[in-house]
Amino acid sequence: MQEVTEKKEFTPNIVAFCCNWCSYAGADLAGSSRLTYPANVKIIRVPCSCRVNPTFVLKAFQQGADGVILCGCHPGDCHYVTGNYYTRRRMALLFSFLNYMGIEKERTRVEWVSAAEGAKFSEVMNDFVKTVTALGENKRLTDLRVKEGK
Amino acid sequence: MQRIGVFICWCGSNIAATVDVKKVAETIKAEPGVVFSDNYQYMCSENGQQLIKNAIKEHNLTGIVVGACSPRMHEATFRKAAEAAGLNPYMVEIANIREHCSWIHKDMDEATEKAIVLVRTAIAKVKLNAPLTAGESPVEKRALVIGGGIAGIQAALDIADAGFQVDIVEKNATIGGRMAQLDKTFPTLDCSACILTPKMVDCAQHENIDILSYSEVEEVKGFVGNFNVKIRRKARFVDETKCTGCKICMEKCPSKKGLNEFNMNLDTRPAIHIPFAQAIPNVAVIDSTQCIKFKTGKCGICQKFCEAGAIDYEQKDTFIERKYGAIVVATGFKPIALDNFNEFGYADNKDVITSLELERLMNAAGPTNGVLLRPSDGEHPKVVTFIQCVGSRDTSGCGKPYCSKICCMYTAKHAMMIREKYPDTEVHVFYIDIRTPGKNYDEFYRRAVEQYDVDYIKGMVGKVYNENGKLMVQGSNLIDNEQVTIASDLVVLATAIEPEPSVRKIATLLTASIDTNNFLTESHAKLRPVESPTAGVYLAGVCQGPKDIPETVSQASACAAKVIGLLAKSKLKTNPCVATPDEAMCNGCSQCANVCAYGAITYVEKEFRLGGGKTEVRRVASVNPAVCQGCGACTVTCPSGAMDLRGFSSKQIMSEVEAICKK
Amino acid sequence: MRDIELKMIERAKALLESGEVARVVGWKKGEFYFDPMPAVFETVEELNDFVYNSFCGANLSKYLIKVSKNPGKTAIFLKPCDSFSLNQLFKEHRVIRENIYVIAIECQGKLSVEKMKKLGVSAITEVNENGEEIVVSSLYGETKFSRDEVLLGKCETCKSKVHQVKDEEIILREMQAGKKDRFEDVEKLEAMSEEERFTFWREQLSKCIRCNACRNVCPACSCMKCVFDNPASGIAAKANDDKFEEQLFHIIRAFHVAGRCTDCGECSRVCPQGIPLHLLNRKFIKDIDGLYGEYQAGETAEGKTPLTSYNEEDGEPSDVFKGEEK
Amino acid sequence: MTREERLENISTLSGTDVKKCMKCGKCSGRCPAFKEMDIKPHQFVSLLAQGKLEKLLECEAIWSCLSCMACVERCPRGVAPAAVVEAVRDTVVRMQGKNGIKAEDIPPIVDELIPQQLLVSAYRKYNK
Amino acid sequence: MLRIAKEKLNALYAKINESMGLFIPVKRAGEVNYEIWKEGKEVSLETLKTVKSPKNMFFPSTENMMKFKTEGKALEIVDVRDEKKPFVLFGVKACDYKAIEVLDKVFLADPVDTFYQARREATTIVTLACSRPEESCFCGVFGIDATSPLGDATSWLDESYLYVQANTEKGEALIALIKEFVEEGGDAEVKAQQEKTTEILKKLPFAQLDLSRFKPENLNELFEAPQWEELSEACLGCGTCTFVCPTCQCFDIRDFKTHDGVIRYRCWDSCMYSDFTLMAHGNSRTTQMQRFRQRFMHKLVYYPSQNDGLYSCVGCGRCVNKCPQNLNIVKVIKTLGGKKND
Repeated sequence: MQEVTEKKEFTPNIVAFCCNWCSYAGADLAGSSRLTYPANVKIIRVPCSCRVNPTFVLKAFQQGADGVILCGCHPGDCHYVTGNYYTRRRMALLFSFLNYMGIEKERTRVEWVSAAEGAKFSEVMNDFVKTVTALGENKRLTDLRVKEGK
Repeated sequence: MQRIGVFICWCGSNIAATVDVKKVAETIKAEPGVVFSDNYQYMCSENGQQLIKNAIKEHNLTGIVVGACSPRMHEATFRKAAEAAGLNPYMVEIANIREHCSWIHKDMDEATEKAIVLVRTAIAKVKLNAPLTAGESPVEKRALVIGGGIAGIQAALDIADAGFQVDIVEKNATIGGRMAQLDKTFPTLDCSACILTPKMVDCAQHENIDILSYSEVEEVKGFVGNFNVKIRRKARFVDETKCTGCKICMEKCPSKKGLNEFNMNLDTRPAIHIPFAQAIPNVAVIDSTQCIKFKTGKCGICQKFCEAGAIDYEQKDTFIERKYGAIVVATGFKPIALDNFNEFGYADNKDVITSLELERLMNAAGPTNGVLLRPSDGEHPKVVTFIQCVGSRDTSGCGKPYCSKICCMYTAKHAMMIREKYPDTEVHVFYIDIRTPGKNYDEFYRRAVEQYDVDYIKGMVGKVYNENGKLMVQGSNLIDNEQVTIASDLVVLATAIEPEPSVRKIATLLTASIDTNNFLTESHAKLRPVESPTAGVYLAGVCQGPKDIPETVSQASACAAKVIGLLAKSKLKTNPCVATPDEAMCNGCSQCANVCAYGAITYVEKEFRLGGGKTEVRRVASVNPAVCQGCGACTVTCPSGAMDLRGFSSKQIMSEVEAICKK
Repeated sequence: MRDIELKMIERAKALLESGEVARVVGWKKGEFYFDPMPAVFETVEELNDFVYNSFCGANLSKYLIKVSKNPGKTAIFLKPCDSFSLNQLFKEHRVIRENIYVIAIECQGKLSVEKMKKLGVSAITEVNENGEEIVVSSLYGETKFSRDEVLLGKCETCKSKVHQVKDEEIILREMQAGKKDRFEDVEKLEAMSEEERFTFWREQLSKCIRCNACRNVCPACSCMKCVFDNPASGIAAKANDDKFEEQLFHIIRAFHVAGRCTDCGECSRVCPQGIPLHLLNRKFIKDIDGLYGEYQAGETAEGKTPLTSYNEEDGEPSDVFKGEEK
Repeated sequence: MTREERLENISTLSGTDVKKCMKCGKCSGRCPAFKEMDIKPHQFVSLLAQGKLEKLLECEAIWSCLSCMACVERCPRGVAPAAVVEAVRDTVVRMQGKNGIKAEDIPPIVDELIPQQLLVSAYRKYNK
Repeated sequence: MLRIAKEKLNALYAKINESMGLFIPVKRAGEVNYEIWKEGKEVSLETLKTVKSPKNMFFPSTENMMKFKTEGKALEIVDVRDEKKPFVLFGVKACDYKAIEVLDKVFLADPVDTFYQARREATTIVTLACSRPEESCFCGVFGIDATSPLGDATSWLDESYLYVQANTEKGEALIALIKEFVEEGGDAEVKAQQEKTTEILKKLPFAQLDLSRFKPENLNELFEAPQWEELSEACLGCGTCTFVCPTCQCFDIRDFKTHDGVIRYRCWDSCMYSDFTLMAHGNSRTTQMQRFRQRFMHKLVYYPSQNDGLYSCVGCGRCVNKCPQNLNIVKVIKTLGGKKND
């Protein structure tokens, strides 16, 4: 019984990498349209989704993030012409690999959100938070030392 | 030791209503490295900026964090303020506590807590910022206008008048665009050609304008101030420099059954033709898919009769490459295809026509010489029914979700013109809503109702069917809660408009973003409505969103002003946030160059000291900072991490990650 | 095998004597029959210690990065699998083709002493090869193995017996590729649940002592300075006792070589703890093949790798999980 | 079931979002049974949107709607007026208790000339 | 001599585990290493060589030393030591036991490494005699008798029994703890095993290695020996030899950033690594040859010259087995050691 209530209280820590031109602007639009999503989503601005190194994703998990989401321009609309095409390959392979290592596939996600898709941004974040919340705390890919409170 | 200053903005109540700004500023004071933290109602205001400037000077700040609106709004503002106070502008970071926090969260505690984390994250980043200096790049004093419609013409004329060279690239054989096809223009009912053609002539005669008709943009390289554009000049099989526009070839051409695109295919034209009387350039073009010479190898009549000797069947597409400092996109629109709307019987009934077809039927230079005759039998229609919103405001997937904006006005115009010219004609208009914002617009529409007795029916048409040669238009009259069926002779569909499809390719070439409806995205919906997010690319006309002629012309002139402002500069500051390799760690493996979309990375052989007096020559990457756009694709490809991105270094991003994850 | 060895020595001699090459990279005798070491031979005399037998499993191509910087041409003996690695090094400009003379050599699959020991043999004093039969003498008696029983793991799934680059060849007998499907083990893991996979890798990686043998032997890991040794990278680490460090190291390493790994299998061969590291790299290879079309790193010395190219029609990252809903 | 629940139920049964309606009337413009209906297709949508349950339940039009789905097909906003009609019909039928026709009752009364579609729609209508 | 029936061993481990920790060879995913015993783990005393040596017990591959806790701008140092728990280290082979002596001379010499010391004092060592040495073993060269190691207690293993004998008070105490499992007997069996093993040890291929030239007075000559270049040619610079070695004792001290401060920890380091003892000016040893030479010179010359001739190699042969490219100390000894090797 107690476990159930504990699970309910769990709020995941979500790191969202957003490209400056589309998704960050999409997040801005979600803001100016007052489309809410949970406060535990925190955005890091990168020039392009292709700037996101797998190391950053792992770093986030190491530091105790429960979910990592990458948002970029829709394929074909990359401000830097081809950046997100590389992102698409890199992250497809990385996420498949993480899952192969036993990391829950729902913890990682890539979404294409244009500057005009504030509503989509908010929907995506709400859905991702919901998914990760259902999954519970990230235990398989975290460095326990970071949380050491001794 | 870092000395960080933190400035929390209230943005009036925009932030302060959901984020306890004072608490944020107070809590942040305890952060290592923070020596100053304050809050203010409007940081972006004169006083707010002064507060920042004073704090930088008084506290010898080495970096500042502004907790405010999106960096897309005011990053530049605060960088300027920092610079004015003697701090490198790149030692500024913005924590977006408005769009990403106060505006989306309702709970004060939650939002405040998040704001603190966002500010901490910005502090973590700014601590690793390095002062950066923008480089400079020259500006090519020439502009490219893509599209020769009224938007392109206006932009080109304005830029050219300011003394800069402009090239207009038009894919059709003449400039003029959609406006050239229109009969009258609302709300003044001026003759469209009468006001457009003089501008076309101005273009042709302007010493600073070069019209590249029948041409398309093939490739765009470079960046603001330094675009390198490859243009395909399609073979028109007529030497543009020789053709005098005498039209003898058109008379003599034996193949006269080509559909006349200019008249919306309502009549025919010869294989060799000049699109319309006032075409600019007034030069013929051969439709090689229709021409007998091209199909059978025999004929050659036009060549025989051309006194100027302008006909050249051997002509091939040629390419020219030119450098431009700025690009204006004005690719315009087309009416949507009506394949999804068989309820209106467009495909089955010749007398169901689109509004643009009606423009040609009403136009003195059109297929009927301006006499309104129905296409099926050439009879004068006695009952004309207009249907509005055909394909507009349609979220079912058949049409377009947006309002096409111009249909209410032109339908009123059409209705009025028919009633004016043929008072014996009965005119009905089915409408959902009438949208007439604009100077003298509603008055115009009311004239149709009040003065010209046009029958406006609120309701939509459910189907149009042919019964004994009559077009039965069945729709609802919502005011009377009736279903009505109007036996009509001509049905005019106010068809939705969409961006000219070629805009997709152009958007890709220019790396300009495009929305789900293929409209080009402007940099900011309100404050930068004519700029594309790609620096140096500007948007005019319907390619950016539905609009009428006055709006298009205003936007085109606004583009011109932006372009002139850009070209007037002798140098541009380049983005200092570019990739830089650490040569000592570079393997020279070429992976980074493989992913660079701009060709900014080359390799050089360099000598390195190994210690003990030994040296080694190694192949290492070298980045051209003027060409690099700072996307960072190369940084991830580099396994040794030798390639990093200034302003968004791996360490900076990782420190942001750490700060966010800290619980 | 001996006949090939003699031919190799003969060619090495000729090349050194004629001055055509300044050095030859091959193997030299160890303390036993089964412990030859990679070696660089610069004189004819040194060739007295030259050896080539079924225990020459080491991939020599990576040595060329360093060795070929010396003046003169370097000759190297390459097994088919090693030739993929060298091609990849050519592609990445780590070795210059003109400086190398490649002698393609026969390989009938290499053997593993570890495997023999795991099968119960210890105190080995001698190994005799009789074609398919391997006779092992030890202080505790004699044991016979079939070649397949004691084949190195990487040779069981040998992907090709075709040399990808060569200037000449010493091949006397027909060679056969591996009998086991390369992706069989990857597929087995894929068929497991997330939980099972996690447990599998946890068990395996918890053995890791972070000796870096896998990295240092890997021809694709040829960075001037590895991110894990570079304090500026933000992920430098030496310790391996925390589970995350092991994961991080192996994930990043696998990602860095993704699309470049030729699947030479050296990582697993050298791991002192017997971790099947090749299954990490092979997952990337399998995914790349499946998502972006068959690709074999090292097949060519030019062109882009799957991660430095793209196709507009590529699938979405979420697509990789489609069709495996459990 | 309370009034609100009933309205909610109709909305759920219809599976359509009446708020999407832009009041163009195309549904009624296309409706072949328009004249037979005391409440027109667009009014079904409008009444449901306004929560006028009684008007919906009292109407006769639910029996004259042909369930031809022309209104659904033509709606530019993806609203399905016929589905609302059907939902109201279901509600009415259910409130009456089970009194619909059974499949086996049909053959004796079937006229060969009755179009198949009518049979199907009749069956939909009367067998809830 | 006491003996314990093999089938009782699991119960015995459980008994020990009630009052102290037990560090013992355990098979995990196909390899045997020392681990903390837990019910259900697969103990493998039969394995001749664990991959890692038992030095982990006293000198763990990673060990937290202290923690800096930050709150805002305040800093606090937190003690995180936890190395005083009593442990039994079970199944240590003669070579590995000798290696502990080598480590003691480093960690227990002034200044004493109190982490090491505390663990060392809290641990009871039970050694296990070898009965099936292999070709890479050469402990005899360093005067070690693999058939009768010391420690707090010594044990022998055959098909049916584990034989035990206490050597110290700690050993006695341990036997008292497990008295319910032991019975008298086994002298003859142990003796027979020892004799048999001794015969095999004599026949081992490396039994006769000559170390005679590895003397402090030959330091310069050995250092300058031209053969190092060839010996190290194939070295990958990995740390396998170091990390499987029972006597290697180098470590690095690093900081790890946590959510509320920094953990300062030490972890094994290897002189084979290019960033070993990295200093502001760079590395003291810039080539792999220098690093390779350092390791073997340390084992065979530097260490003995400071420790009364005690070599810091114990002939366990792990590096012989595990070097990816088959380089090893035996090849060094044979090349540079002395006349007998020629």
